This record gives sequence, structure tokens and C-alpha cells, in this order.
Amino acid sequence: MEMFLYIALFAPLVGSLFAALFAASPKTLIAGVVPSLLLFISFIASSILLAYVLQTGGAIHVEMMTWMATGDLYIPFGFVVDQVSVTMMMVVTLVSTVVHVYSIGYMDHDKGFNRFFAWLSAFVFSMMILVMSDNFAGLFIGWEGVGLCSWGLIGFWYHKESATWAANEAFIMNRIADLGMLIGIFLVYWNTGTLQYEQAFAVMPSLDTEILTWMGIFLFIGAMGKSAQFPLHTWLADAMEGPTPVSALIHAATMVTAGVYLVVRANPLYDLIPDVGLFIASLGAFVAMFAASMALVNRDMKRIIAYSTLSQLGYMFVAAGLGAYWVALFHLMAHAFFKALLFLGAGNVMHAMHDELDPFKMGGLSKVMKGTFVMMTLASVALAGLFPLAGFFSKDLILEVGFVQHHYIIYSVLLFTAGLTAFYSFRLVALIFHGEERYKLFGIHPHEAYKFMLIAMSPLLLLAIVAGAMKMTYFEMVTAVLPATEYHIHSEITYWIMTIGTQLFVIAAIAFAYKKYALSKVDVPDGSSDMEKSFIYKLLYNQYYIPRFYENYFVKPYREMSHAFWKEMDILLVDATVDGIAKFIYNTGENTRDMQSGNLSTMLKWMVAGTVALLSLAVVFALAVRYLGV
Amino acid sequence: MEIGLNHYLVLSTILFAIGLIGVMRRKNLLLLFFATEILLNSVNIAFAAISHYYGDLTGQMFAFFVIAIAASEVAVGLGLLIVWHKRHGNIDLETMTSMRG
Amino acid sequence: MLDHILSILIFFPALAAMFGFVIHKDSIRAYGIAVSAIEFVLALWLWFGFDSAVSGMQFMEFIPLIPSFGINYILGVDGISLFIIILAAFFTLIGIASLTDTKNVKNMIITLLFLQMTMVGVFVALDAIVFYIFWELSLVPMLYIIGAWGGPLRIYASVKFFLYTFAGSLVMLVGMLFMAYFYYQATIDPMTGVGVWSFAILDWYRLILPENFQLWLFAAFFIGFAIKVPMFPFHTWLPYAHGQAPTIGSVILAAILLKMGTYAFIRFSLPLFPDASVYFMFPIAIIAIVMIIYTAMVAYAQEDIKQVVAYSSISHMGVIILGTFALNVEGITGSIFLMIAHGVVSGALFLLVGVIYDRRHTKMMSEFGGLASVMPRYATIFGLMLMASVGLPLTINFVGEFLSLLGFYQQSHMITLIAGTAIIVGAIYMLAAYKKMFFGEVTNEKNKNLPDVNKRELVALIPLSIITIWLGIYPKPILEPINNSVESVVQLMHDKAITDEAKSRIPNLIKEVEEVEISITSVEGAH
Amino acid sequence: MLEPVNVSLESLNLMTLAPMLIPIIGALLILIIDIAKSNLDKTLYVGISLLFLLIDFSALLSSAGVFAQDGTIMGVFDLMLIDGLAILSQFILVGASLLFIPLALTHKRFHEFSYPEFFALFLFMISGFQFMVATDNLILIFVGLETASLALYTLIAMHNRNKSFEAAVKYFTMGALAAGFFSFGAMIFYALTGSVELGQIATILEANNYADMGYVLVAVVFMLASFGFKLSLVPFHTWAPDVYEGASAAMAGYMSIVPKIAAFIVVMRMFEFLINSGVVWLEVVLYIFVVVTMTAANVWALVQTDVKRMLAYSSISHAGFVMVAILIGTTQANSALFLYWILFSFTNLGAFSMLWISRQKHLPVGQSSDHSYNKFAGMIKTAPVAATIMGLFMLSLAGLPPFALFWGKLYMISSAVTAGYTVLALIMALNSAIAGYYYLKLIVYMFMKEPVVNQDGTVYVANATMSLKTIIGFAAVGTIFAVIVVNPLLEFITAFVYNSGY
Repeated sequence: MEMFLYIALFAPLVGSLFAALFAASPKTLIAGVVPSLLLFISFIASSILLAYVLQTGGAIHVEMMTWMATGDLYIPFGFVVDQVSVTMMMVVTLVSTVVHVYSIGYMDHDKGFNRFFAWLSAFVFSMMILVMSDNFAGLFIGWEGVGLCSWGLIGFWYHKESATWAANEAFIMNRIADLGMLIGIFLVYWNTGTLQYEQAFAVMPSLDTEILTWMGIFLFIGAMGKSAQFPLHTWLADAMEGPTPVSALIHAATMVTAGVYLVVRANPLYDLIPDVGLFIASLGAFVAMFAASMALVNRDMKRIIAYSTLSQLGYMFVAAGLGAYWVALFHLMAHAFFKALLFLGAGNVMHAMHDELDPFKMGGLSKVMKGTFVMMTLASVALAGLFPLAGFFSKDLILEVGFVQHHYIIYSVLLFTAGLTAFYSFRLVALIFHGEERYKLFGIHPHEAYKFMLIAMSPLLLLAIVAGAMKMTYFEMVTAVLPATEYHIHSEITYWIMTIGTQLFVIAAIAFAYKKYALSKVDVPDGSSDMEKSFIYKLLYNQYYIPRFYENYFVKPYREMSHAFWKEMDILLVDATVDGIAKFIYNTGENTRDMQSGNLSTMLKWMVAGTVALLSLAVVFALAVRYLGV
Repeated sequence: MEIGLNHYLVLSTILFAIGLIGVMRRKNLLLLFFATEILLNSVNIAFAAISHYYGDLTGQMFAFFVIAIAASEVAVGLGLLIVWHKRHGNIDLETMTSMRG
Repeated sequence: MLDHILSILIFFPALAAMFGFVIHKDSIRAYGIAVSAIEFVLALWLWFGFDSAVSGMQFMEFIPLIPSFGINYILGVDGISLFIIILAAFFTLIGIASLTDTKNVKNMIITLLFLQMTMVGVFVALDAIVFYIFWELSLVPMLYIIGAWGGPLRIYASVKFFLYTFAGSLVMLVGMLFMAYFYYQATIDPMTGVGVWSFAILDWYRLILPENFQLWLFAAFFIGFAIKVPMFPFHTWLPYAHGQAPTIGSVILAAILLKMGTYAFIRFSLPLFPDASVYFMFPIAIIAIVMIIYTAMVAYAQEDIKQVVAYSSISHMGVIILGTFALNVEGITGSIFLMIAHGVVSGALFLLVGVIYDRRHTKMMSEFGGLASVMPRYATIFGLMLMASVGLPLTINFVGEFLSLLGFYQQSHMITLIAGTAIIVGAIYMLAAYKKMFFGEVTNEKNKNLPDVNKRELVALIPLSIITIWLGIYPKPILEPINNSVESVVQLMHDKAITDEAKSRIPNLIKEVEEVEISITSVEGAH
Repeated sequence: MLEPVNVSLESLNLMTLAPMLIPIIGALLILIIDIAKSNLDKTLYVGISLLFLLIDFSALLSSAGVFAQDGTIMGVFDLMLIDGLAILSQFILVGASLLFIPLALTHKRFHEFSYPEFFALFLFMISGFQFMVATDNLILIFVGLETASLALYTLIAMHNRNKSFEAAVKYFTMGALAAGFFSFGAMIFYALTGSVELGQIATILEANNYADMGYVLVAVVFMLASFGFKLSLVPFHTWAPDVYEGASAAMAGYMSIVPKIAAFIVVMRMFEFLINSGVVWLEVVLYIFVVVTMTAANVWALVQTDVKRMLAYSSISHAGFVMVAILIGTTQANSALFLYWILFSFTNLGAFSMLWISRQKHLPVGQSSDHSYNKFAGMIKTAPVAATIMGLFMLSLAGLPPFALFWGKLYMISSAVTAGYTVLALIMALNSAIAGYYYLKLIVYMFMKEPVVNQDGTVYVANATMSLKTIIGFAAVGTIFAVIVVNPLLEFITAFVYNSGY
């Protein structure tokens, strides 16, 4: 089995390096095909591992080699395939295989075709390390690795200012969180003496709650950055500057869920500190609604989906924070499928619309893009959580968790957000695919994407539809390592009322969206309507002014302070002091050199003066000795 | 009043002071040399007096040596002075300022 | 031959440099490459012959120099110095191989070989005065390199570099003389009343000083080392030196010369003055924080790419200092590893800056933009080094930074948290610089047809790239010998510590080291 | 009725006079040869001088051997005092003279060397200095001092330039004043103790426990002023820069070494017993002198534009540095003085010889002085070897290891440290750093600037002959490989100093 583990892990790396060989040369199809194939192999290997894990119920643990060892610190490259990581591996390899194949078509005309695949496969490799590592340091490798690849892929079109800016923003913001993560790791090491999950978690119950709390908080700060939780969320929306497959893979299905994975992985720790868990859940609920609200009014197709991702991550954190780790992981998986599907669909639309992103400028595309239309609609249904698609099973479960644990505020927030989700999802679908064909005004001739791209997407569609059915199998599998709490509402009636109520609420929201954006006439907004002038709209449209706040109160002061430090402090103070001392010495010489006037008379006077001075000193001293007895 | 050792010493000191002042004030090289001669000779007086006071010949010997040295100094000094005068036509200290700083 | 390998390592380049005078200037480059290659092979041989399991000094050599005053030519190498020596040999080779300056190339190569002698000498000397000799001598070739091949402000920069360091090390010299005197006092034989003069570091290790002496001596040594490192606020010579130096000068300066300071902290300050090290731990940590954050911010404000790298060096040196003063095995090992890592990475970055400077004769970032599409290979290697510089895992820097910060975390959580912002602020200036240089459209006509990196440049850059990743993934071969030597240093410090705080701050590894026996409580005449 | 003087030759111990008499004989021989046949070539006189100096040196070696066996030798009615200090300083005196004499064999013809009197005077001067160091009788010190000084004034003047005369006059006048000070100081000592022998003076003063402290101090003041002049301590230093500039470079280099070591010996004999018997005043004053001399001279040297003048100030600073030894007064410090001075003489003579070798017959057009910094700009391009050697001397003067002077500085600072003068040690160290600047300045000019005045390298070796090159090579080798000789030298010096009771 170890062989399959290594195949699963390293196949993407080989693919990446292979593509990187061609990075500087013009487009070669093979640079896309080979990594895709290798990823497929990785997927197969993961599947075999999954089968193994399912069969035996055990985990595979390997230690490849030592990474760092000094003092008491010992960090190996160790990998573990257990129920949790194999789930993630499946999600990662599957979605990325799909995305790779899709990208062969999507990036068809791009100059950086080869480079794209190098980065993309490298990303998958990092993600695999992240999920498979058996220790915190290894996790951190993957953690930073995905950050790097995300930087490279967001800034893939590096000639675009906005893209590179977004890439740097994403990297730096992630780094802020990574510091938290790093400190968390230090805390783990100095308190447990090891960074291996197993051993560290084994020691933790004996530790002080305060220390554990700090540990939990710092590790979660790391998770907040990767999973773009408030207040470190702004990078995710900006990350949409990258090519759409990237958004699908990284910013929807995999990387952003790393934070959730971390919390799930560290469940023995978070079980010990329910207060932190509650905080995580509350933040998750807040983010769920917060992000959904921004999605309501946004006019950028990809950003809407990105906010939706953010919102769904909030859901996952609610589940994870409340101790329902398997639920979180289940939603993570389901979400990966339909969200990736949604993004890839959006990619098709973008291609068709020549990179136009404003859904108000589209409309009626269902006629020309049937396949995409079907897929995106179904994905949206899944996202909205309608029976019997994946979202229904996973998302409603989170609502139940909140309810069962008596966190009613969280529950209501999530419920309300479910409505918002349905609304904005179908607002998007309606604007893109229904109504008038507004794009004609702009002289665009849309066309459906390549067949094989649609075929590539189909596994995701399938899973988005059926994933819910795997719930119980899944439950049995992962609870081998995660707390096996089932969340049943005690009264059957309450359960049915809640479920049906939620469904009705969601359907109502969808209907409202259709009524507003599909059935009535839609104009391209120009800022003149009453709604656009309202405060709420502006607030939401400007993302609560948070990016502006960051720009004005962090970025700008930092820039100005840097400049001041350089010009005022370094040059005018520190360096000037050094030079000042040197100049002082030099100028002393310059100012006193006239003592050497060259005039013999003066020279003689100096001599006599020196003697006289000495004489007076002598007299003073002699008097002192005589009369004071010094 | 009897002239004692102290009187000689005071005289010597006064002469020495005069010499010093001369050294400082004179701008004429020749007069400057005179001032240095006064310096040395003031010491001679004291040496002779002290020698007499102690009844020891060392002081007088010292005085002789000082005289001899003063003489040779004058020889060298005048030599330099003459050369200087030949070249510059004066023996004014104020003109000797080609090197400074 | 292994018995005298250290002497050979020191004097072979010097001797070769002498012969260099008679070599024709057309073939001097080949000569230089050959000599430095041999030196590099010798250094590798040293590594090969080095016993990683031994924590003490190896390949010791002893020749009496001024025995009546306790000055002897004592050499030795342990895990702490071994890799810096190899690095020095390596960078000289790379530097000569990639040398593009054609002006007075003969003088340059001869100077570089002399410089190599001093660099190796500093790291193998086990006698304070011999150490000091090489320490000071290294200034001269560097002075010449900056002053003769530098930019418009070269003379100011080189003189500043020289005098600043020189002044600092003279204070250090006074400290050394005191140290020798204390040793003399401590070894006075009550029968004869005569002591033993010794400048041998290993002798000094056995000396336990009262705390107040330690504090003063620590301060004296500190000034010398801090200027060399350079630590804030003594750092201002560095931007000038780097800004004006030719590529090769910057490479060697950043890769090796700065390491002398941090190495000296570990070789002298820590084991000689354990209590003072603990006493000054927090003030120095705060300076390190200032170095990390402040200089990173200053780096962000720079307009000249070379200055960015220069200030980034200071920032990284801050992390090294922090790791050193963690006073535990993790931290010190990390800081030594980071020395090597920073050497490789900053050396490579300066080489990379040199590549673009050779093409455009400007280092202003505003002149560039969009280079990624014109010079993709260059952009890739630069990107790799940039990522190494910001401490991405699986690159060489990460190992060092991680261990350094991890180490200091034991001493202070808050300071580590603040110092940890290194990974943030580092990313900010580096990414900003990279964006300015490589991203965007090519706007400047002159940049449209720049050739990508050529073979000669690749010869230097590829090995560095490989090392960057190789040691990031598999640091063990280096980490292990370092670890062993550091353990003995830490144990020595623990054993020597006299204050309770120092005893508790410096971990006891329960490991056997040479016996510490001499101690003095007061010294007559010292006030 | 006077008793007939009955003196046995053995008790006179005339051998003690031998080292002083040898140069005198040589000088007389030169004069006689000149009378017999004039217009002989200078090489003859150089040869004779060298010969006699070598004989002198071997005579010194034999007295060193005697001293090593029997300790201090007295002779000639106890006027002569051959102890370790005397022998060591004479080694330096004669050794430096040996290095100086071949410098007369320049490529260009210089006025002074064509006169045999130059060599005669030179030998007289050496013998004067030798008398000065080999006695503790104030009369003999005075006579030796003046013999040497008067000869020296003449030697400077013989360079036969306006500046040389000016320098000679200045030096002479101030020297006369210093002579006055000396004799006045000696007079007070005599008045206080009735003796002119330093040993006896010390004994008597200690016997009455410094009852007349005020008068002792006055005597010390005059002695200080007199030797302050000789040692060029600030503010008695004003002659030095001008005289160095006016004298030929070779002469200037010689002057920076030989007269000073002689003066140092006298000062050591005179002041150390005072310091050791607790005359705090002297300690304080010397402290001030040392610090001021070191620092002020350094600061002035910074702003010079002429290399020779810079070296003049630097010599003043070095003298201040070495004066520390007198202040400290331990055996280690006194040994450091000799070690320092021996190493310094190599280096400094080498540096001045480099100036000498580049000396043109006449001032080049557009230059105000012979050795302006500008003259050396870009020297590495036109005369690489000369530039390297010059740079070497500068580095050594700056105290950069492992060159000669570093060891001197090291040992000197160490002696300060050992004696508890911590602050002084730091001041010494920092002064070395300041000094670094002006030495570096020349290096910067030579190695890093483009040639401005001389595009042709031959100017830097305009004066070079085999003998000059040999001397410079000798100095350079000594400077580089000093580390090898430091240990035997140190052991030798320490033994001699210690056995002389200092």
C-alpha cells in the first residue's frame, strides 16, 4: 500500500516538473496531457487507498525520511493515510483531475499554457502534502506550498496589474495567518515535545487549559487565513483575478478548505477547548451571513461564487467548531464538488462571453450553452441545498447540528443565510441564462465550450447530485478517527417541520430571484436606480468598505511609515549620527589646524604657554598637597 | 644686606623670565637668539651660585658645558641666519610661514 | 595531509594569489577558477574527513607564534564552522566563475583569492589573536573590491565600511586583551606568582568570570560583532557597501563576511559569557526585532533592487541573532543553519541583481517591469530565490528561520510573536519588489530585447538553486554536525553559568564536555 | 696640596665608551679623507658610514653580551651607565641609522649628500644620541642631546631648499628654548639635591620623602617641556609638521624614530621613579599629555593634504601612543615601548622611504608640495608594486594585523589593560580607528582613484636605486613577517628591561 501512497503523493509533482520543463517554450499539448494523466493516476492510487482504508478500517503510516532533527526536535517527512486524509485526497485528486482536463481546453489559447500546468500540478502536490502529513511541520509545508502556488496562479496573467496585486495580497494575507499557525506549532512543540499529531494529541489532555486555548487560537488563526475567514477574507474575492480553473480548484474546492481540515485534524485539541470551538462556530456563522450578503449585490460572476464559497466555509467552521467534525468534512467534500462545478461552468460562460464577468451584460445564454446551463443550474440547486442534491444532505446537517446543540442564534443565522444563498445563486443563474439576450448589445457571439470540457465536468455533476447518498457510508468510515456523534433531532415532528420549512424557505428565495431577474426586464445597472443609491446596497457593494479600510489604515500607513523609516530615520537619524561623529572629528581638525599657523613666534608662544600651564598646575597641586594634605 | 643663594636664584629666575618673554615677543631672528642666550646664561648664574652653596664643583661644570653649548648654538644659529638672510634679504620671523596647517 | 588541511585551506589561495601576479591577464580567469575549484574540493574533502559524531574540535593544528605572550597559531574546525568554510570556498568559486567585470580582472581575482584566505582563516582560528588577524585582514580586500570596482559613491562606501568595522573591532580587541589578562590572573601560580598568558579560545572556555566582568567584556565584544553583523543601529554602512559594491563584492559580503559577526557571537560571546548572554538576551532580542521589522520596512521603501536585497540581509541577520540568543540547541542550530541558508540565498539574489545590472547598468526598479515575459528563466530563478528568502518551507531558509524562531519561543513568547512578523514583512518587500521588476507590461523600450540568463550565469545560479532546494528538503547532513557541536556549546554554557537565571535559561543537556575548572572572582588592578 | 689623581684604567671601564667613540672616529675619518682629497663620490662616504655603524653595532652586541652576563655596567667615573635600556635603545638608534644611510644613494643628485660633512655630522649625531641614552648624568644627557640636535639642525638645513631652511630655523629656535628649559630644570634638581645624577637625585628625593614637592614639580615641568618638545607632545609639537615637511623625506623618517627613542629613554629614566614613588600629579599630567597628543595629532592628520605632513602628524600621534608606556611604567609597558618602537621604525622608515623614492628634484608644476595626495592618485595602475608596498606600510601604521605595528599596539594596549588603565586602553583603541582614516585616505588615492597628475608610473620610482629598493624591501619584509620575530624580540626586550630594573 505504501507504494500507492507514494504514487498518490508524487505523481502530481512529477507532472508539475514535467510541465515546468516546457515552461519557457510555446504551448505544447503534452505539457497539459501528461500532468492530467499523472493526476488521474494519483486519483486511482487514492481510490485504492480509500478502498484499503474502507476495508481494513486502519490507517497507513509511513516515514519517508528525516527532515529536521536537532536538540529534542525531530521532524520527519511522515505521511498518514487515514479516514480523514483519504477523504481529502479523494476530493483533491478528483477535483484536480477534472480541473486539469478542463484546463486543457480552457487555457487552449493562452501563451502560458505549459506554465499553467506546472503551477497547477504543483498546487495539487502541496495540497497532498498538506492533507497527508502526519505532523504539524509537514502540514505547514503544504500550507505554505499551496500559498505559493496560489500566488503563482492568481498572478498567472502577470502583465495585469490587478492580478499581480491580488496575488501579492493573497500571499501576504495568508502569511499573516501563517504566523499564527507558526506560533501555534511552537506552542505545540514546547508543550508536548513533538510535532507528530499522534503523540502531541496524546499529551494534550494532560496540559493546562490555558495553554491549550492559546494553542487552539493560534492554530485557528492559521486556518482563518487559508480559509479566508473574517477579517482575513478580502484576498479571496480578489483572487478571482486568476484563471477560472484555478478559482475552481484552489479557491473553491481545496485550498480554502485547508483551514477546515486543520480544525478537523486537530479535533482532539479542539474537543478539549469547547470555548474556542464556540468562537470558531460563531465566527463561521457570522462569515456565512456576512459573505452571503456581499454576494447579493455583486456584479462580478466569479466574485459572487467566491463569496458563496466564503459563506459555505463559514458553514463548515460552524460544524467544526461545534465538534461535528465529520459533518464539516462531509460538507467540505460535497461543497467541493458543486462549487468546482459552478466555477467551471462560470469559466465556460466567461469564455463564451470573451471574459466578460458582469452577469447583467449576459442573459438568455441557455439557448446557446445548454450543457453549461444544466450543469450550473444543478450546481446551484445543490448549493442552495434542495433535496435530493448533495447540498441538502450536508448543509441541512449543519443546521441540525446547531439546533441540536441549542445554539439557536447560530441556527437562525445559518437558516437565514440558506435563503440568501438560494437567492444569490439563482440571481446569478437567472441573469446569465434567462431573460433577454443583453449581450447582443455588446456585439458578442457566445458559443458552447469544447465537448471534452463538458465531459470532464460531468463527474463533478454526478457527484454533486449523488454525494448525499453516501452520507451514511461516509459517516461510518470517518468516525473511525473522528468523534462519532450523530445529530438527531429528538422529535420526529420537529425534524420534519424544520426540514420542510427550510426547503420551502429556500424555494421561496429561488422563486423571488427568478421573478426579479428572469421574468421581469433587467437593465444593465448604471447607478441610477433607487436601490443602487441606498446605503445598504452601497455598503454591500463595497464589501462593507473593508478593502478600503485596509488600504487606508494598513497598507497606506505601512507604505508611508516605511518611507519615513528610510528617509527620516535611517538616513537622517541613524546614518547621520554615524557620519556626524566622523564629521565632528574631521571638523575639529579643520577648525583647530590654525593652531599650526606656521609662524615661529606663535610656535614659541605655544611652548611657553604649555610650560606655564603645567607650572600653574604644579603650583595648584603643590599648594593642595601642602594645605589640604591631598 | 648679605647676598645669599636665594638672591642669585631669584635673579636667575627673573633673567629666565626675561628670556622667555624675549623669545615670545621678538620678531627679529637675531634678537630671538639673544633671548635664548639670556635663557641659558640665567641658568649659569644659578648653577654657579648653587655650586658655591653646596661647595660642589658639579654645578660649575654644568655651567661650563652650558656655555660651550650656547656657543656652538650661536654658531649654528648664525650660520642658518646668514643663509636665510642671503636668500630672503631679511631675518624677520613673520616671513617664515611657508609651511602651516 | 588531512592533518594540515586547515592550514592548506587558508594559505593555498593566498599562495595561489601570489603566483597570480605572474599570470597573463587573459588566462587569469581560468587560473582563478582552477584555484578556487581546488580549494572547494579541499573544503569538501575536509567535510569528507570530518567526523560528524564528534562534537569537539577536529583537525587541530598548533604552532607557537608568540608563546611568551600566549599567542599561538591554533586552528580547528567543528560543526559550527565547517559549513561556513565550505560555503566560503563555494562562493569564491562561483563568484570567480560568474565574474563579468572585465576591468582589471587580474587584480580582482587576486584580491578575491586573498579574501578567501581571510575568510577561511576567521572560521578556523581558535586563537583570539589569529582570529582577529583574519577578521581585520578581510577588510582590506573588501575595501579594495568596493573601492576599485564600485559605483559612483564607492569611495565613501568602502571607507565607511572599513572604518566602521575597524573601530568596532578595536574595541573588541581591548576586550580580548582583558580576557587574556583575566586568564593570566586566574592561572597565577601562588608559588611563583606568575600566570599563563593565553589567547586560545579553548583555554578561555574554561574560565569562569564574575558576572560584572562578563557584562563589560560582553559589551566590548558585542560592539565588534554587532557592527560586523550588522545590527541596528550600527547597520548603515551595509546599504552603502552593497549599493556601491560590484556584484561579486556584494555576493561575498552578504554570503560570508556578515556571517563572521554572527559566528563570532557563537564562538566567543555565548560560551565565554553565559551569564552576560542571558543578561543581555532581551535587549538583544529587541534589537533583533527592530532589525527584522524596521529594516524590512526600509527595504520596502527602497527604489533600488540591490538595496532591497541589502536591507533584507539585515532583516535576516536579525533572525539569526534571535536564534543565537535563544541559547538552546534548537535556536543556535537554527541560527547557524540560517547563516548558511542566508549565505546561499542572498548570495544568489545579489548574483541575480548583477545579471540585470550587467544588461541594463541600472538597478532602479522603476526602470524595469514585465521582465517575466522577456526573461522567463531569469524570472523563475529569481522567483525561487525570492521564495527562499521569504522562508518558504522546503527551501533552505525555512529550516533556519523555523528553528531560530522555535528556539527563541522557549525564552519569550511575545518576542517570538513579534519577530515572527519577519515572515510577513519579508514577503511584503520581496513580493513588492518582484512585482515591480517582473510583472506588468514591458513599458521600457530598453527592456524589450534583453537576453535571458546566459550559460556563465547559469553555472553560478543552477548550483545555488539546487542547494537551496536540496538543503531545504534534506538539511540533515548539515544539521547533524551542527547540532552535535552546538549541544556541547550549550552544555558548556550551562555548566559555566553562575547566576540562577542563566542556569535556568540555558538548558542542561546532561552531556559530557571538557571540564571547566578555572575561575576567578576578582582581579587586581582592573577597574 | 692636591692629591695626584690616581685612576686605574680598569676602573674607568673605557669599553663602555666604545660604542659612542666608533661613530666619532668614523666622522673624523671622513673629514680627514675630505681634507686629503675632495670631490670624492658619495658612495665612499656611505660605505665608510655603514662600516662604522656596523662596527658600532657589533660593539653593542658585545656589550649586550656583557650585560646579559653581569648586569648593568658603569664606567668612566660612573658617568656611563650601560643597562638594558641603553643597549636596547642604541640597537634601535644604530639599526635605524643603518637603514637610513643607504637612502643617500638616490638616483637623483641631492645637494646634501655631495658634502662629506653631511656624513660626518650624521655620525656625530649618532654618537650624541648614544651618549644621551647611556648615562644618567644630566650633564652628559645635555651634552649628548645638544650635540645630536645641533648636528640634526644642520643636516636638515643641508637639504638646501627654502623650506628646509625655514624648518631648520624653526627647529633650531625651539630647540634652543627647549635647551633652556632643560638646563633650568636640571638646575632646580641640582638645587634640590646637590646632584646631577638621576639615580642619586631619586635616592635623595626619596630619602627626604619629597619634602619640596612644589620645587620638584617645577623641575619636572621644565623637563617635561623640554622632552615634550623632543617627543613632540602636544602642545610642544608645533615644530614637527613643519620640520618634517621641510626636511627630505628620508631625513623626516629618520627624525621620527631616532631622536625620539633617545628622548624616551631619558624620560623613562627621569620620570618613572617619580611615578613609581607616587607623584600623582605627574601621572595625571602624563595621562592628559598622552590622550591629547594621540587624539589631537590624529585629528590634525585627518585634514592634511600632503602625505609627508600627514605622516608627521601621525608620528606625533604614535609618540603619544608610546608615551603611555612611561605613564604606566610597568615592565610590560616598558618592553612594549621598545617593541613598538622597533616595529614602528621599520614601518615608518619604510613609509618615508617610499616618499623619498618618489621624490622629484623640483616641485612639479601645479603642485604646492612634494607629496600631495593627488600625486599618488591611481598609483596602482601605473606602479602597482610600489603602490602595494606603500599600502602595506599604511596598513601597518594603522595597526592592521598581522603587520608589524599591530603587535606593538597589541602589546601596548595589553600593558594598559594589565595595569588597570581601562579607559586609556579604549582611548588608544579608538584613536587607532581614527588614525585608520588618514592612512586609508592614501590607500584610497592609490588604489581607487584615477590618476590625475601622473599618468606615468616612473615618477613614483624616480629616485629608485638598488640601495633604496633594498632598504624598502627590507622594511617591507620586516613589516609583513614581523609576527615571526615578535616572540624572540619580546623575550629579549623583556629580559633586558626587567634586568635593568624598569
